[in-house]
Amino acid sequence: MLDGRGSINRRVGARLWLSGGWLLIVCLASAFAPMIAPQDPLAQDLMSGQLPPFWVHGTEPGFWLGTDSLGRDVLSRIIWGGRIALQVALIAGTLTALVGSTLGLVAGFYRGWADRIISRLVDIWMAFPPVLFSILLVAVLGTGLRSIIIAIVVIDWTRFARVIRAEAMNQGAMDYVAAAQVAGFSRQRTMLTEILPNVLPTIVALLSLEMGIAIIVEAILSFVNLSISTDAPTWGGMIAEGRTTIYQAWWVLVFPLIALFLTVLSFSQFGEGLKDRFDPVLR
Amino acid sequence: MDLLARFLIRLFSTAITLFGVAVIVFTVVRVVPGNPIAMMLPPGATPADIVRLKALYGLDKSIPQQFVIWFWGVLHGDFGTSISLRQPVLGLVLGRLPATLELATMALVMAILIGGASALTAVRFRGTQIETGIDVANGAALSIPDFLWGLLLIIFFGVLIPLFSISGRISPDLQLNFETQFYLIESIVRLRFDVTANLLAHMFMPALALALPLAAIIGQLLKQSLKETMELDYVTLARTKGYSETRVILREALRNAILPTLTLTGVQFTFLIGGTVIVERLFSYEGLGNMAIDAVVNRDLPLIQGIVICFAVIFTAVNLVVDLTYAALNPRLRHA
Amino acid sequence: MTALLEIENLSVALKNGPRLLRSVSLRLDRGEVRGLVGESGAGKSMIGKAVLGILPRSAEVVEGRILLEGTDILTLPPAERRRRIGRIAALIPQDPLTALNPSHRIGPQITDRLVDILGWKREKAEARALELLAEVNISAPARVMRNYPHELSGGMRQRILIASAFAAEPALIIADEPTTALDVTVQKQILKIIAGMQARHGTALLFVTHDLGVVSKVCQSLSVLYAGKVLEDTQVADFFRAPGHAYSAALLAATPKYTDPEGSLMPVGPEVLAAVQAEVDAADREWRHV
Amino acid sequence: MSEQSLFRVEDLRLSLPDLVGKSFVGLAARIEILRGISFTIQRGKVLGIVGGSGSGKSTLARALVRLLEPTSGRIVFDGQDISHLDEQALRPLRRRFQMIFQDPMSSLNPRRRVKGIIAAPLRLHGLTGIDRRVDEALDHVGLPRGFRNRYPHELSGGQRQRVGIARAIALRPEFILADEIVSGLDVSSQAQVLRLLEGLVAELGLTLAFISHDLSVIRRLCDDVMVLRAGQIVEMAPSAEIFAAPRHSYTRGLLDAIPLPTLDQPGWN
Repeated sequence: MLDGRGSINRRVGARLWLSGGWLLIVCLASAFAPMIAPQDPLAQDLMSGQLPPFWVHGTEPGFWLGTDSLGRDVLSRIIWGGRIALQVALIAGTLTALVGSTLGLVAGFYRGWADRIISRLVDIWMAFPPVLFSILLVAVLGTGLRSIIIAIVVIDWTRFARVIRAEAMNQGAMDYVAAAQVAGFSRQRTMLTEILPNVLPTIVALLSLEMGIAIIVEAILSFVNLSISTDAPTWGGMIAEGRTTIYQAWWVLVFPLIALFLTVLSFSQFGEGLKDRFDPVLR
Repeated sequence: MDLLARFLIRLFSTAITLFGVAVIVFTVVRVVPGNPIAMMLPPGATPADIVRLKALYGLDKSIPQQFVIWFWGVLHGDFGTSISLRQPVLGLVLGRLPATLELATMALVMAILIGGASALTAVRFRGTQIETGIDVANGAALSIPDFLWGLLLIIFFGVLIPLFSISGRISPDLQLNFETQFYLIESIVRLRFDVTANLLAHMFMPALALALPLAAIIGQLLKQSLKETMELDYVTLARTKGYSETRVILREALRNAILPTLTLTGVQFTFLIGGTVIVERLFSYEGLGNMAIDAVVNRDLPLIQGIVICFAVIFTAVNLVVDLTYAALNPRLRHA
Repeated sequence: MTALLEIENLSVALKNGPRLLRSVSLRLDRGEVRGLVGESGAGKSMIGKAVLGILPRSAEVVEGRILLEGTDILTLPPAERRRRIGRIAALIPQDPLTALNPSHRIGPQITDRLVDILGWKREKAEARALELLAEVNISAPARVMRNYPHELSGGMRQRILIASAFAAEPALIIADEPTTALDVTVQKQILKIIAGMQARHGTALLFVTHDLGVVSKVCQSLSVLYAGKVLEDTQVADFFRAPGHAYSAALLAATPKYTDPEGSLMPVGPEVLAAVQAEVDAADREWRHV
Repeated sequence: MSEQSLFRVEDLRLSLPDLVGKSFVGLAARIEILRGISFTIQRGKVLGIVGGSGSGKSTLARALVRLLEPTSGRIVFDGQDISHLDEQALRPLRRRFQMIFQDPMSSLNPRRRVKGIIAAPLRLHGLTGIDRRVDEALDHVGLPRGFRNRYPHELSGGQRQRVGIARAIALRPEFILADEIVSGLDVSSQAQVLRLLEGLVAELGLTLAFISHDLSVIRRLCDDVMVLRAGQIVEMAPSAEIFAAPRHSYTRGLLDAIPLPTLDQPGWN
């Protein structure tokens, strides 16, 4: 453990800065989408369909990353699609973390019947294929941002509940919890002021991971045509379209895929990086 | 005795879980706003036709009543009739299941091979650049889900270097009248290795997409667990006896390090099977998952229920097997 | 006559870090029992690890020689070094609960070195193992050979580890705090068994411990360590009459002794610690200079 | 009478679920850890509780400060039966009996600074002048006041154990239970912590129960010694008496097995 400490820190640093940098770019681009996007993401022009990106022969100025079959600007659609992706990531991720962590904390710390009920629910949830479950839920709830968010929270709370329950159980067995009891703290207070700070780094890392997952779920739902609405620019929708024209216009698939790839990777690496960087116990 | 007791208790618990799944899926699909009957009606159908069809599919009764009728049927092996395909659900599910099982098993094998090899290599060369490299690769593989891997593979091996087919389970021009739905196994048994190769070429990318995240998890867990085991006194003791490092890893550490990895691999394998739903869609692979999405799109309630229950049975069976394997491999439990 | 083990000027350091062993020299003759004493961080276990070639990966030998039966093992190629150490030396580890592989039966864990490294026939090795188990007072050794570690008590397991260490008739055994994890009554039995085996087999013993009480019972000579530096190298009989270093004396006075409640459990004075630390710093300056 | 004895324990029994045998059968078998223990602790005295592994000494410790609830029998603290009080009812009493734990790494919350660890119980019990009390506690255990802002992982083992002691004495309790508090320490820190505790008992007029697996460390500190085996009291007597002439053969065996740092100990050749 003692050797290579410096190189690990350097690696953690690079990871944190690179992923954080990309996420910042995505955030800014989404926030200022109306100003940045060179074209109207919904404007169709069948005359300039499947234009290649700027460095390929046969392109038209203003369409940096080319156009799709309907002549819509790929770059503009990626920028606007980022807005939806980020909304889903932030709202769904946070809600999932809140619901799942609370249940996990209660189950792991209080044990007893609360644990039995929550664990049984987790068991049942784990027996559902998550992707199918989310598709089913959105089909039931109807398409739209709200449905997607609800579907993600309903499906993914178990990720937090399982991990946080185990963590809370580990922490609950530590003597500092007994020390709090000897001092006279109530169970609830002990959970909030002693256990919670110790599981918080895990929650933060999971939250960041969950944001990436939420974006993927949204993309999957768009891919099977169940996301927001058919013409709204979403990365998943673009990918679904690009998949069908992959041999004629690869850029329709590749560019949104790169955006999705980098964002998902960044979210997961950012969370791990944060945890390694700001956990006083690990440092 | 202990193993048997353990098995029975787990079986009971599994039954409760499956019942819970049945209740939830039944309730959720009943709330589907789209009217499945409307889709089936020919133009100009009368209200009487609607009533007749509703009665045929039992949709005129209350939800609890419907549940009892359906559940009673399920207990007798009758999962109802698909609304969109007009065939018994059980037959449809069993017809598609082998394709998904072959895919998932192939993916599991790939994941174990890749993950196991990377863990052993990383531990053998721990503290060197090789370990760092494997860590970085695992970290990346882990944070990219199967859906994205599928797309990346399509671009690399389907378009840039077109080595493999990007859609379907088998080339349509290959004529072979299969007796079973287990094409891969059957082609091997019948010594039609050209067919086997064709099947594998179709399976390679979806299986790899599913395998990579699991491989990364196995790689990381096994490495961690091996490294911890390698610090234990019995491993140190074996070193002082004169065994080589590789021998110490394989003989002393591996078996004990596998146990903690095994449990988590079981859970992760169920995630992998869940991932077949979208990966099959991506590669137009004719398995259960692909059919499931069609069923949702068509609001085919009996079929959705049947498929979800089928997945749930597979998941709980996987967990049960893992649990029993763990008990069987753990000397503490075996000889308690 | 050449010593069985001769360590000359051995320094072990963390990679790019401070030294853990500071130019340690010590000598062990055949049949001698030497205690290595010090508090945590004194480097007493590190010496044994260096001899057995099991230093942690974060540490490396930066200077010195380890002569085992006259050969510097540090200059041997790895495979040959492993075999040589495996033939001449053995380890009795600290924690009997983690020192036996939970997924192997006891029998193979005693005979493996004999069969795999020394090339004995399996039957001969098993007969030898049975003999040794009887020698460490295990009744029904044949049954114990078929047991898994978790089926046995801590004291039992430690006796098995002792038997296993003596199996190949090594010339040198390194006992790394072999009784620290045990209850005091079990400790006494184990110490007596180790002492008895040592006497009968004529094995040299390097006994690593933090407990001067234990040293007084099993060792003939001892080295006192502080921060990886040997402060004193003496005979047990002389040491307990009059320790030769202020720090050793303070350590002895801090050791509990219920027969002398007023004169034992004396905290080590800050001036003693400052003096010994100054000694270590001076050695470091000199070492860097060279 | 109740003036004199701070703790009175009568036929204390306690069983816990058997975690080893359990694991998958829903109803766990219970094993009786404490099997009928009766004793009193006099105000201002130091009682040593000694036993090997599995003797139940730690369970007894946790029952005394009501981290565990007795299965039967009574624990009377200063005339009040606390055997089955709930947390609410115990809270005002908690301030009066405190505990120091064996493993300071586990008993100090890794994410709190030293001052937070010591101050939290003070705030809970509504004490004023928290800062001053924290400093005083640090002074008492011989830690520099500058340590207030450190995290536990920035301290050495001996220093961590002092923080544990500071936390316990800051509340100015009447009774402190020390559970194996020197067993993880080096000989020199062990001697220091024991001397420190000895001084605190005298200075603050504490009543102390000192749990240890090692008879040799408690000779100086304790007025009385209780020897436990398998959840029962083997022998309880004044310290000097038990070390000079143990009545029970088990105690005798324990004493004889301690390797003294001398050359001429009988029974060791």
